[in-house]
Amino acid sequence: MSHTKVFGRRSVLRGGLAGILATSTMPLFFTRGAYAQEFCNAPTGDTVTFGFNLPLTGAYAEEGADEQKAYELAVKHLNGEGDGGLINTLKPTVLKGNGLLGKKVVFVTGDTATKADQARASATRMIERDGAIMITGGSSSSEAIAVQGLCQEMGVIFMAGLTHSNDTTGKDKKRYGFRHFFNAYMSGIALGPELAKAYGKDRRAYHLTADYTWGWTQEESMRQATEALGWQTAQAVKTPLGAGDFSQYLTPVLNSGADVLILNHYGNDMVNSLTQAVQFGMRDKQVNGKQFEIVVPLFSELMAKGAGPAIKGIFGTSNWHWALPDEGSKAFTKSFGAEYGSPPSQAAHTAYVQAILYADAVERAGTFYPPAVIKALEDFEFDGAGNGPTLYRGADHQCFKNVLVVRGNESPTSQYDVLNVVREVPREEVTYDPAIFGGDLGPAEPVPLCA
Amino acid sequence: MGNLVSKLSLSRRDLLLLLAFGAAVLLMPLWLSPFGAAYPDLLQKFVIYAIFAVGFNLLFGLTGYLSFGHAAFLGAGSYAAVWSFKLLSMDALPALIFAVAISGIFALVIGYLSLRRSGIYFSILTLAFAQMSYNLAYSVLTPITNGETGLQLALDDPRVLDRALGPQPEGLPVPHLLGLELTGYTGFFFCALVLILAFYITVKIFSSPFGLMLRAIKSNQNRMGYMGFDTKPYALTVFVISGMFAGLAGALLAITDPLAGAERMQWTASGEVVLMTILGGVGTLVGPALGAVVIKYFENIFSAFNDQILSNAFAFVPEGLRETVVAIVGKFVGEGWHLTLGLIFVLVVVFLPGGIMEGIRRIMSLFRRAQRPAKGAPARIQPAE
Amino acid sequence: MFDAILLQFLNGLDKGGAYALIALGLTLVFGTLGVVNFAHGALFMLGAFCAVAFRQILTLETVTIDPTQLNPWGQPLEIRTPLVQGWFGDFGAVLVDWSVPVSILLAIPVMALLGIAFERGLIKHFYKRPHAEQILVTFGLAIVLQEIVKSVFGANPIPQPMPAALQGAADIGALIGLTPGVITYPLWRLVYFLFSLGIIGGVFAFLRFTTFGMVVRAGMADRETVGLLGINISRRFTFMFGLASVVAGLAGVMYTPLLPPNYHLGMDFLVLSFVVVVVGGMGSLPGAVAAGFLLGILQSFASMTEVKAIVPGIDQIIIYLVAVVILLVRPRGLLGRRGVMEA
Amino acid sequence: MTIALNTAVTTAPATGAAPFLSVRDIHAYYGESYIVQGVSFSIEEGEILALLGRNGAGKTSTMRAIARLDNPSLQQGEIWLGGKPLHKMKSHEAARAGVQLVPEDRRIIAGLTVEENLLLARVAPGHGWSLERIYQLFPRLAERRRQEGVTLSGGEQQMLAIARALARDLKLLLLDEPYEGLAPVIVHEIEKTLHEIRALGITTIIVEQNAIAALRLSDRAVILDTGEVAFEGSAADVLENADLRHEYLAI
Repeated sequence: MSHTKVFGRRSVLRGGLAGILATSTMPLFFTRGAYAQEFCNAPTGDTVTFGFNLPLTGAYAEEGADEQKAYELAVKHLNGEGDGGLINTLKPTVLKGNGLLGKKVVFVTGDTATKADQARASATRMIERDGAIMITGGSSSSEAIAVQGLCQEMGVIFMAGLTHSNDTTGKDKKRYGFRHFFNAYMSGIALGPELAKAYGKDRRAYHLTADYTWGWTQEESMRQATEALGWQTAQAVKTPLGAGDFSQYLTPVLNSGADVLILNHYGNDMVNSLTQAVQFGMRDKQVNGKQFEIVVPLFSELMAKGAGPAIKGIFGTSNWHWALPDEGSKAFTKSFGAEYGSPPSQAAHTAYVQAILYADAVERAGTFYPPAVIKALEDFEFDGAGNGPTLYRGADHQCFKNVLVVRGNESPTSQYDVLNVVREVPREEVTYDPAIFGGDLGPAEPVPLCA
Repeated sequence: MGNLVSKLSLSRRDLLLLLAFGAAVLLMPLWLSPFGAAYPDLLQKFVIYAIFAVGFNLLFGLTGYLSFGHAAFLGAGSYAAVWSFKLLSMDALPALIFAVAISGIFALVIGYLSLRRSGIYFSILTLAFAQMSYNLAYSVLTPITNGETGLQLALDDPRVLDRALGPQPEGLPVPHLLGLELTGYTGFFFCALVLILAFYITVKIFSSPFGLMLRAIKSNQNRMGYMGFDTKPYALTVFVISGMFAGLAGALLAITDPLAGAERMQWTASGEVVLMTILGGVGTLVGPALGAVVIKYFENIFSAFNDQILSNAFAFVPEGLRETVVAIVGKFVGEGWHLTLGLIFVLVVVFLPGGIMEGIRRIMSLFRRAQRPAKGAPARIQPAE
Repeated sequence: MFDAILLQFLNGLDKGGAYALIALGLTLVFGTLGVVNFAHGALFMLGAFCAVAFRQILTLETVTIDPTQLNPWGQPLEIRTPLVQGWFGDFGAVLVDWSVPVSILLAIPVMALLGIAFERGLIKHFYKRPHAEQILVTFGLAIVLQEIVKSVFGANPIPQPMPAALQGAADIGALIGLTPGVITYPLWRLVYFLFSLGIIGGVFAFLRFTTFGMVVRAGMADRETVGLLGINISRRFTFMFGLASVVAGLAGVMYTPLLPPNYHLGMDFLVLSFVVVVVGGMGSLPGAVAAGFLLGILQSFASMTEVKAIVPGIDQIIIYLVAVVILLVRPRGLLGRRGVMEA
Repeated sequence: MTIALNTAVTTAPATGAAPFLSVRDIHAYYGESYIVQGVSFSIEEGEILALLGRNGAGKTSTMRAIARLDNPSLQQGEIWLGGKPLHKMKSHEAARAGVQLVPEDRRIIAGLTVEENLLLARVAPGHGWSLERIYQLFPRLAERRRQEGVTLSGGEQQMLAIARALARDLKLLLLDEPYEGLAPVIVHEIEKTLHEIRALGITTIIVEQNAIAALRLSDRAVILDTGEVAFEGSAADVLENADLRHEYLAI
């Protein structure tokens, strides 16, 4: 048994198990000491606990599992184990692989079940019980928004994992929440011109949209982008998250007069709706004298793998891809591949980078005090983490970096070689004015005291 | 003591039970500490779900009507409470009143329709209503429920009453009771007091003529006999009371964490309260609360075990064997805790249909018999009902 | 508009087929054993995982590491050779391609054994217990089964490809003389519909034309009298539980190409299938089948944009709405006999 | 006339050997309701016994207990049939031992034709009359063999129920209210059938509201009152004793 992962001294789990096994009254070693700390979960011992809030079950479970791998790798690298990964390529950085402010980084995990309510309960547990200093993870925007709200109330920094809704750093942005991942709006800007190039400017689009915050903003952004090209929108239909069988929503597409189907789905939903659409023969159809096309604005290699041959030739966008040639991407892919035997997904990448960026900000701030860490993250400009030079914009806590337009590989050479990067859209093109989405970050201080 | 008995108009036995229950609840932070369960979020969950289960038991335990849709009332209560926070005030009292009223009305409508049938048809009717509520909350009612994301507070909420009373502090406000912030342990103690009050009401209902009438409905159903009066108004009344308890629990969930999600209404959530009640002991006073604590404890503590913790726990096992032991045990904890729950559940239904309370009763009767063999006939043990 | 309606109708058929098959098994168990089986959805799920397991066995690979070559992320290249294909050559490849239908051969004995084991080991003890306790114990069983599957196969859905020959869509429109390409319908969905008809027909023929079937029909109608005639009905009911679980399992096997199975599949179908059974009339086999197709088609129509424009959200609640109306207006369901659990 | 019938077939000496059917102190419950409270009686082979009593006296429950149905549950007592312990059997085992109950509501099985109803009786081991013989006795059933059993008239259903019992290897026939709900003409017809069966010497217990009609068929009578045996004697005794009839049978 390798003891690479060590748990916090205050982890009461051991106490819990002992309590059950021995049913003896153990000393009351669970003391919070809440009154002594100046902010929530200020680390007092020789370790500091990260809380990884992951969808290990539910519609986005596959992403969650990959994120977990990435987080565990990040903790290793922060503690100076393994090959160091991005710590070697991140510029600038003060990380040295000796833990965080001299403390060893440990972690706890929780299952969000891809549900906002559970994500919040799980985050609360990690903050209150396990003393997590920072929460990160999630792969649904509703989870991210719910947990971000909680973290703001608790005064704990939230480093969002996979969340693509405009709302996360728009209408629902929070001072304590940060997002490295790109968003639907950027997808629209990046994807639009490529679609026009490939499919022309006279198209009628039919949207199927996952019925929650991410789906709505993605649909809105895609409509904006495609209508700006001159496309028409035939119909936009909302589908429940995790519907499984989408056939009843797909059949109306066939005779709607639309010649493009835009699937604003993610995870298993996208795998199901795309393969089912292909089963309906949509990609062999001719409508309005044009070849019928399917577009998946956001997709990842995990989904592409799941969808199998159905993904071939399909356009979409990604935050990152393991085959990118820059130093950071290469270093991360190499250490992830060495550890787990497969290349990392974009979810893994964003999770890993978020953990490293948080650690770096703590080191630069010289304290775990959240307002200071927030200040260190805001408007931080860095490079070497993949996607070229990147800015953590202070106005909305959104990262700005290159966005990838990808396309399903027609002739994959391995089961991981499923996407081709069509174009790396430069950061300048996808940068927008933070005012367009409204929202209010709220204050950093006074720091709320959790329990 | 006698004075108190008359004031609360409880029998001596019920009063002792109430006092013991109250003490046990209020002292949870102490006695749950060795079990690693004494942190506010979990303690709050314990008492809130205990209210839910105690209320559910009023219906199921007394009348035998198995509702598979009680989560709808919990969800309605949560939404109502959050809306009260958003529109009126962050004070807990209006939220509670609003939530109980809304869930009561909701229960009245669903109960009125569902109680036209009994047996499994009643179960399926309640299930269908709850699933409809859930699906609608998820989709077309998004303006009210905020769909998948869940209803949350926002900085620009109107909060008319609060704003009328003075300027608001920066940042998101926290639910409070007349100025006392209901987070952490304060939140727990507030919920605990509500639970004790709910328990008091339950004790009263159990021992009242109304309670007897409800039990008559149950035996009526079972024996296929008939009574000389219309039982429906009684069943409906207890259905509404039970729905209000659920709404109360939902409101408290929102008070301790101001977010309301549609999942709270899903049928699995309804199934959970059934599990709690059965596990603890249907028809007993304390059982459902106990069942709620046990299940929430498993969910929170068992589910967080992972291989590292296990291998620490089994450090005494020799190295070679340890990984096997950890692998096997690991199937039952952590992500596998549902497996444990399912197994326990099957075992309880098969061998101990009266739940934990019946187990306690059996153990106690064994114990008493061993202690007083001279008395001949087994002593009739009154469980802590 | 006609196209649209026809398409939605067609689309309701395969879904309806799945509902009908699940409800059929549920009704067989309820009608014969009088048990309300909340674990029936789990049997559907287990069937689906028979297909998964079969494919996993077929695609077992030997892994050799070639240190001279590197994969794209800089690790030594692994060379994988599928075992079955190695042994059987082309036939192995065909077998892998057709793994889903072929896995029926595995699913029949496995599901029958499982069903009989559950009945003898657990359900048998609950015949005389109240329905509430039957619901609870089978619900517990369902949780246990799905968690076992989760711990073996993981939480993620595992896509099962359909045979390459059946991957396309059938041009139903052209067949009935409409413009080609207007009404296309995935071949596998058509296969599923026909398959469900076949199974339903088989079960009905078995009940109709065999002595065993006659006894079972008699037992469903009046178990006490059948006992009075010297027949040990409970042994035959054990067989019926096995049959019901085979029916549910096969429904699950064939559904895998339409919906990648995950451990939670059973629970997703459970509530629905109970609604179907209730709408059809508890204990009525033709009712279960009719209601299965009816609800599948209704659900399909409720998703039409035109319908949703009139009643927003109807696609989300149609099934439950129908159930509520039926229960309130005609509690014995469409084809149920009077007095079966009626109250 | 009635008395003459009574002695006609009395055979079987009670010569110290164990009686053919012996019911010994049986107690049976419906749920928690205590219905049969210690009933004992016995019958010799070939004898016909009328089991009489008011509504709720426990007649049907006693018959059902002998046929070993689950309800009422037999909680105490023994039932011996020709040396076989019926009380240890389940209903299908009792049926294979030769017990046939013709229930008061006939219990013709819905969804099965007349012939299937009869065939059903020939599934388990222990066959009695062939179909041909049954159809000879009941030509009406032969005419309607393809018709669904429950669509028959009340009298025909009663015939079918009796025929079903005859299709089994029959040692003890339990007739529960054979005339109930039938028009007088039909009652007469069934009565004729029963007399024919009587001539075959099948041991029978008959429960009937129409006590006079039952007694005309029977050798002996047992009267139950609130779950206990109130009287036991010859059928003639009951027919002649108006006080007895008045007290226990309200006729």
